Amino acid sequence: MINKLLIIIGIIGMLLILLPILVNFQSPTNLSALAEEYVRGSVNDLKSPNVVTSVVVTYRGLDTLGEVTVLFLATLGVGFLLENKKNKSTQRTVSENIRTTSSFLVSLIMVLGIYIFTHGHLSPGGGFQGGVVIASGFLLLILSDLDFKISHAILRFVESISGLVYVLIGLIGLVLTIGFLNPAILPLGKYGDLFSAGAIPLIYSLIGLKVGSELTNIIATMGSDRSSESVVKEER
Amino acid sequence: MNSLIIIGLGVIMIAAAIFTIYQKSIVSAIISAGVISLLASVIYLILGSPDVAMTEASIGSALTTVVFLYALNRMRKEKKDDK
Amino acid sequence: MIETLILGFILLLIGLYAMLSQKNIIKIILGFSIADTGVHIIIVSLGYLKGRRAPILDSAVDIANSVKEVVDPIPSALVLTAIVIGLATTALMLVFAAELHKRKASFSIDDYKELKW
Amino acid sequence: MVNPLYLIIISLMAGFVLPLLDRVNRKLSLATFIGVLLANTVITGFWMHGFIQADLGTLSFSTAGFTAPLSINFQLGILEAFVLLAINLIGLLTGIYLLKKFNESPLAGMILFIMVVMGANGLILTRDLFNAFVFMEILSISTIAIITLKRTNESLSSGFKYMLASGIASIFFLLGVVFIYFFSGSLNLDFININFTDYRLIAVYMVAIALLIELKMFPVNGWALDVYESTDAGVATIISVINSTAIAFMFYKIMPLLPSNFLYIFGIIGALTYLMSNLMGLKQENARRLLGYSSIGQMGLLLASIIFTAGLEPVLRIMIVGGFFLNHLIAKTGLFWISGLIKKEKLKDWRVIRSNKSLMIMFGIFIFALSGFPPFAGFWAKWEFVKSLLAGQNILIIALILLGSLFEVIYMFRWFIQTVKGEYKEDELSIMPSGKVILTTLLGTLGFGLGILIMKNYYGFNFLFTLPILSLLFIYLIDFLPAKIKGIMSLGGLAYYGYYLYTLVQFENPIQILFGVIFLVGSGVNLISTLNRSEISKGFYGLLMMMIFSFGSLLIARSYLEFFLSWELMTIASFLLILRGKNAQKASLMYMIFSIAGAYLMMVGFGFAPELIGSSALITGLTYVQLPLISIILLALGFMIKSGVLGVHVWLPEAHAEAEADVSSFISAILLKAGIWGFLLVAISVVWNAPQFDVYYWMGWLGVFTALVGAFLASFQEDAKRLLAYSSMSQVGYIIAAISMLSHLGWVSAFYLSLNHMMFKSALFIAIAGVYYRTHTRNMYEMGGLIKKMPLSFISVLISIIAVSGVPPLSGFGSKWLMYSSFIERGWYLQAAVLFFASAVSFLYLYRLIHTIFLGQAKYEHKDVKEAPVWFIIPQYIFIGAIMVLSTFPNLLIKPLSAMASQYFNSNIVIDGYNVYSSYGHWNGNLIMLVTMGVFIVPLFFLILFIGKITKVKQFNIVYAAERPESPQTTHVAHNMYAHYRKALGGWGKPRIWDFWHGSAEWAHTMGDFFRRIYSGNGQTYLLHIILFFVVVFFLGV
Repeated sequence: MINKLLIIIGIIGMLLILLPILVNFQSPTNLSALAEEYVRGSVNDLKSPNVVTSVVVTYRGLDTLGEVTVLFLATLGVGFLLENKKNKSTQRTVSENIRTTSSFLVSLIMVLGIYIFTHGHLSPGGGFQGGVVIASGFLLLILSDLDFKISHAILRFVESISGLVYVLIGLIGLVLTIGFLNPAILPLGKYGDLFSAGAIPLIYSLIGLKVGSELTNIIATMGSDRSSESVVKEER
Repeated sequence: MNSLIIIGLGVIMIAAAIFTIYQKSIVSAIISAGVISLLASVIYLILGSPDVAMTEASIGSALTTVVFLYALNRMRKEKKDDK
Repeated sequence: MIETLILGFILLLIGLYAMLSQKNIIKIILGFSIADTGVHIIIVSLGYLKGRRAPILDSAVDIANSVKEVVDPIPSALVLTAIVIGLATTALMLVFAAELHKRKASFSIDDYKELKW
Repeated sequence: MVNPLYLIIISLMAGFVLPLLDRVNRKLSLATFIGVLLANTVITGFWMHGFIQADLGTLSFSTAGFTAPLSINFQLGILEAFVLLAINLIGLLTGIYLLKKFNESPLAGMILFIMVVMGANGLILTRDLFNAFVFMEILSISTIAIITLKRTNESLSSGFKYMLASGIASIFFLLGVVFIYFFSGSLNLDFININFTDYRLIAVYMVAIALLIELKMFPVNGWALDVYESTDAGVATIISVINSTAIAFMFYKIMPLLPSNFLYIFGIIGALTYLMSNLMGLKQENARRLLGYSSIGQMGLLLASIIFTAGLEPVLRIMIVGGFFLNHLIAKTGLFWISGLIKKEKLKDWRVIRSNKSLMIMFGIFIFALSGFPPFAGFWAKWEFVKSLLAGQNILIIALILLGSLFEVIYMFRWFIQTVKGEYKEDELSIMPSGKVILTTLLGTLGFGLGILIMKNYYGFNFLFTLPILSLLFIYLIDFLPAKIKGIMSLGGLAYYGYYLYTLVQFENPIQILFGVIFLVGSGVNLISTLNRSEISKGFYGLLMMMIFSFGSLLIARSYLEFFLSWELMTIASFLLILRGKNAQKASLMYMIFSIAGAYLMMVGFGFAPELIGSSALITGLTYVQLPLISIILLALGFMIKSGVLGVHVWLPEAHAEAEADVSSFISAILLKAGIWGFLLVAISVVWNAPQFDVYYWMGWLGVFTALVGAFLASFQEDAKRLLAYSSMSQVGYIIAAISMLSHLGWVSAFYLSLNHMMFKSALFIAIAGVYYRTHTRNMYEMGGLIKKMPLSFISVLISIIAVSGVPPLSGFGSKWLMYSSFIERGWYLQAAVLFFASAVSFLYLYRLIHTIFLGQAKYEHKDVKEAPVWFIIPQYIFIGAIMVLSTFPNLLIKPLSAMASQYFNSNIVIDGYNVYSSYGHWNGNLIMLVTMGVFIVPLFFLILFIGKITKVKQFNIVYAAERPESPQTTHVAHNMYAHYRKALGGWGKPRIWDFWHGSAEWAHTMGDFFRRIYSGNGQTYLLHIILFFVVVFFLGV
């Protein structure tokens, strides 16, 4: 009872603390100086129409690298905690129709995913969204095709290599002394083209691959069954 | 117009959030939490952030829900194994 | 936009309330997820400027005058990162929950207090 | 300068490539793992080197080819380099420590470890707030995941709790950061230039609270304790050291954004965390959890020091914060490592550590370091911190911190004593992996070396002040030699040291020479008794010489810090010496607690005192300094604790009784005088500048009652050493009272008694040591009739007790006579009367001492007892000889003493022998002496006349009536000898003071137990704590 009361007090207190922000909130009429620079710079310096992409991949590229790392860590953590020993098949069956349809769908989904992350600098979306789309394609495969086994080795390979190349691209910038993760290591190209904005599409593609493989890894790890024997063994 | 849409969406989202808390069935709760994310992505679109909208729709609503369901599935299965 | 800001705060508080009051560990994690969504909505609302459009400078935008036409790209960029991190956190929480459940077969957080004082 | 981005790049590349390498070969990935950590350390080491070589200011490194506000930038200054080097080094060492574990675990462990270090590095380097958020997430996610390296129910549930707490913290942090951007238009710390007032406050508040949660502040830290308790030792190390440090550094970075009233509150929270976690630690029995409490406490201290040193000059600030940081870093890493080696949960099971000598020494080093003893970094930091807090009038913070520190000392030393003295069974012995032991030893040595480095380089201490430590180390090296050789070497060293000190101080102040005689000559003679040790006596001489050299340093200390340093070194040495006693666990713990409490009082007292100018010894320097009243009271109290004044004397009988026989005489005769020396120093400042007679009037009374109560208590003891201990307390009471008179004659008598007491109490303790050596008992009723067996000891005891009691013609008469004269001259008649009564009481115990031990019926079991060994006899007779000489030629001593006192008092009193001439008339001591002697001589003649008529009975010729009682000795008159007096005292005979301290200890433990109940173990409760903390602190601040 006291507990409930304290919870209510806590939440109301939070509300009281946050309220002044709402009361004093004024929707800004102008961009902040920093945002203006980003908007201008995205066009002039990076030749990337999608300002958000410019910010994510270039200006705040270190954040994005960190973000990829967080996801990587989560993948590791999930794998570390679950430590799958072997997969046990379940008694579910899937009709042949679904299997065929889904394999057709999967190829479409994959193409979509790749499209999203290669066009990250031109249109909404990018590596993360594309990566998720690819992961969802694999998810569909896992759900529909029981015999489908994702090779963790391949996933890990893709994950590692894309991550490594991502860091290496950054490193090239550092070695060329133009800055870590500077996309200008590749020609900036013509504004609005697919192959423009320097290394942004490349980086976003790598992010897409990495995120896709990481998420697939998470799903595959969590979805796979644990053999009940191992549970019994550990409890002893 | 936008305000009206947002208020409408907001009411649904808050209702879904409350539903998530008080729903006995965990699966329904997970789904309704996914709905919140999905509606949030609509809001992002209205707020001029299509990138965020895409991300929220794919990660926040779809993937998170899948992960939740998988985790739940794992737990349920173990319960069965125990019995 | 103030409406979405309010919505974000409400979701945040509902999420926190769920984390504090629900005994089921899955629901606690759901609470976190809702609170996280609330935070994301708050961030995006802060970057919104009335009547402006997405910061994608394609042919529909007057590039020379772009700073007067688009919303703030920074909060969007931050939220992108935050969403992915949120997913990572949620996934890890769920795995912990699953592993805990494996050992005690209980969903209640009250059953996991071996260590105290 | 290497771009700091490489720290991140190397770690990330390794993280990404390790899964591939591991498929090839595990060895390869282990090598990569260590390689990365090594590279980090080397890079940061180069930075540190570079910054020390040249003043490079702070360097900024931006990314993506754009400058700071546009892109994320890293900042590298000497501070960053220092912290990074420290944590990367610990990362490397802990990586090596965990290598075996990682080899057996899945690869993820290694990658997660690298990522923890990388997250910490990034968090320290980045100047961008959102980037800090990302690194914080990297840090916490990798930390949480690596907690499960040890897979138990406990570690999983604690990891989950951590996850929930850090989830909420990251929500706060993220929201705060975004609001900061919204209000200020920037995310970069260098470009945020608005004040976060009124409704904007919430932005920075959220960020700060998130950091406080991650820093595990009280009360939002329940989850952290669970984590420390349940996870692997190596992982606990990195959480306690690397993770926490990075977050604390982040807090330091956002400090400029916080309004001052909130900073103050956060500082109090830090200090409160230190206090509370140490208080709660009192009740802890699980070693790992205890370390957790201590870790959290140290983080609180670190936070408080970061906040409250904000206004200081950078070097001093680094001294304080860096000192606490390094101290925590090394001590806690070491203790966690040892906990991983011991593999025992319960504190008392740690005694198996005794099977590994070097590990045990390291354990001691870490405990002493953590408790803030010199020469470790924490000592200097605490000293400077208290000083700077006093300058800022932050009394509350000092109280919180010192109280917390006292609690920490209590549980740490209780643990240490339990461990070092606890009996262990052979089958409990465990073989420790030698690699890890070497690693731990390396770390301990590093901590020790760092402390010495600060001592030599920052403070530039004279060689003499490092001598105590050096002598300990040196004698430890030659410890394999037989005790006699070491003893003679010590004696030789001491003789030279004494001579050297004499040449140093001979023209400064004669009082120094007097106390030099007490401290050094007294020690030298006492040292002879230790030559009786036939075994190797490992460690004994090192500690003894450390103590003696610290006495010497006390004499010549020129600044408060030199004095305090020597004082603490003396405390360490004497504590360890007492601990050597067979059953000295309780005694040594009490000694330590009281010493520390006294030391803290002194520390604050010194902090209030005005700085000294000049380079002369304190005794001269203090003459020109006017101590404020608060300083006088605190310092006097601190010194009185060491002298065992009534109220704080409870440690004294225990320590005297339980110390080894030849150590007790050092403690009583010399160590107590160190307290007197300090007390005198304070009085000197008072006399010259502004007589605070009011305070000293009451201190005089305190001394008087100490003398009285000590005498009574001594009379009721069965244990000879305890009797002598209380007798010492009583005598110290006289000295304190005499000094408190602040008069010429009073001081002369105080000096006289100090020297006298040193001699006769040494002789008595050594005599009793000889008796104990032969009879193996300290209970006096178990002895008797030893006069025939040990005549030499008897004579020395006889002469000593005559000297104590003040019966003419021996020197004791002089001291008593001068004492009463001074009291009367000063007008303290009532005090004189009470003291006179105390003297009468002292006859009771002195009679008991000589009667029950040497006279009367000999015990059958002592029929083969021989005279005490010659090594005990020699020093006794040196002292007796000295007493005799001084008794015969009183002017030899009294003249110089009078000269010493007249430096401070314009007195028209002239002393000649025992005659005191003043303007009021004169006291004729010689006459009184003759009369008193007559009183004694008449019965003596009477005895001699009738002695022939006494029937001689053989000592063992006794016929027991009826049956032999169960415990025959207790029926003897010597047992409970003065029971009737005790009865007469009624309620006053109860050990009230003892009960008081006991009750206080009990109360503290109960409070600790009460407060720790908030850590219910439920993760959700911890979340509630966080939310309420967030709300309450906010409203407190607004």
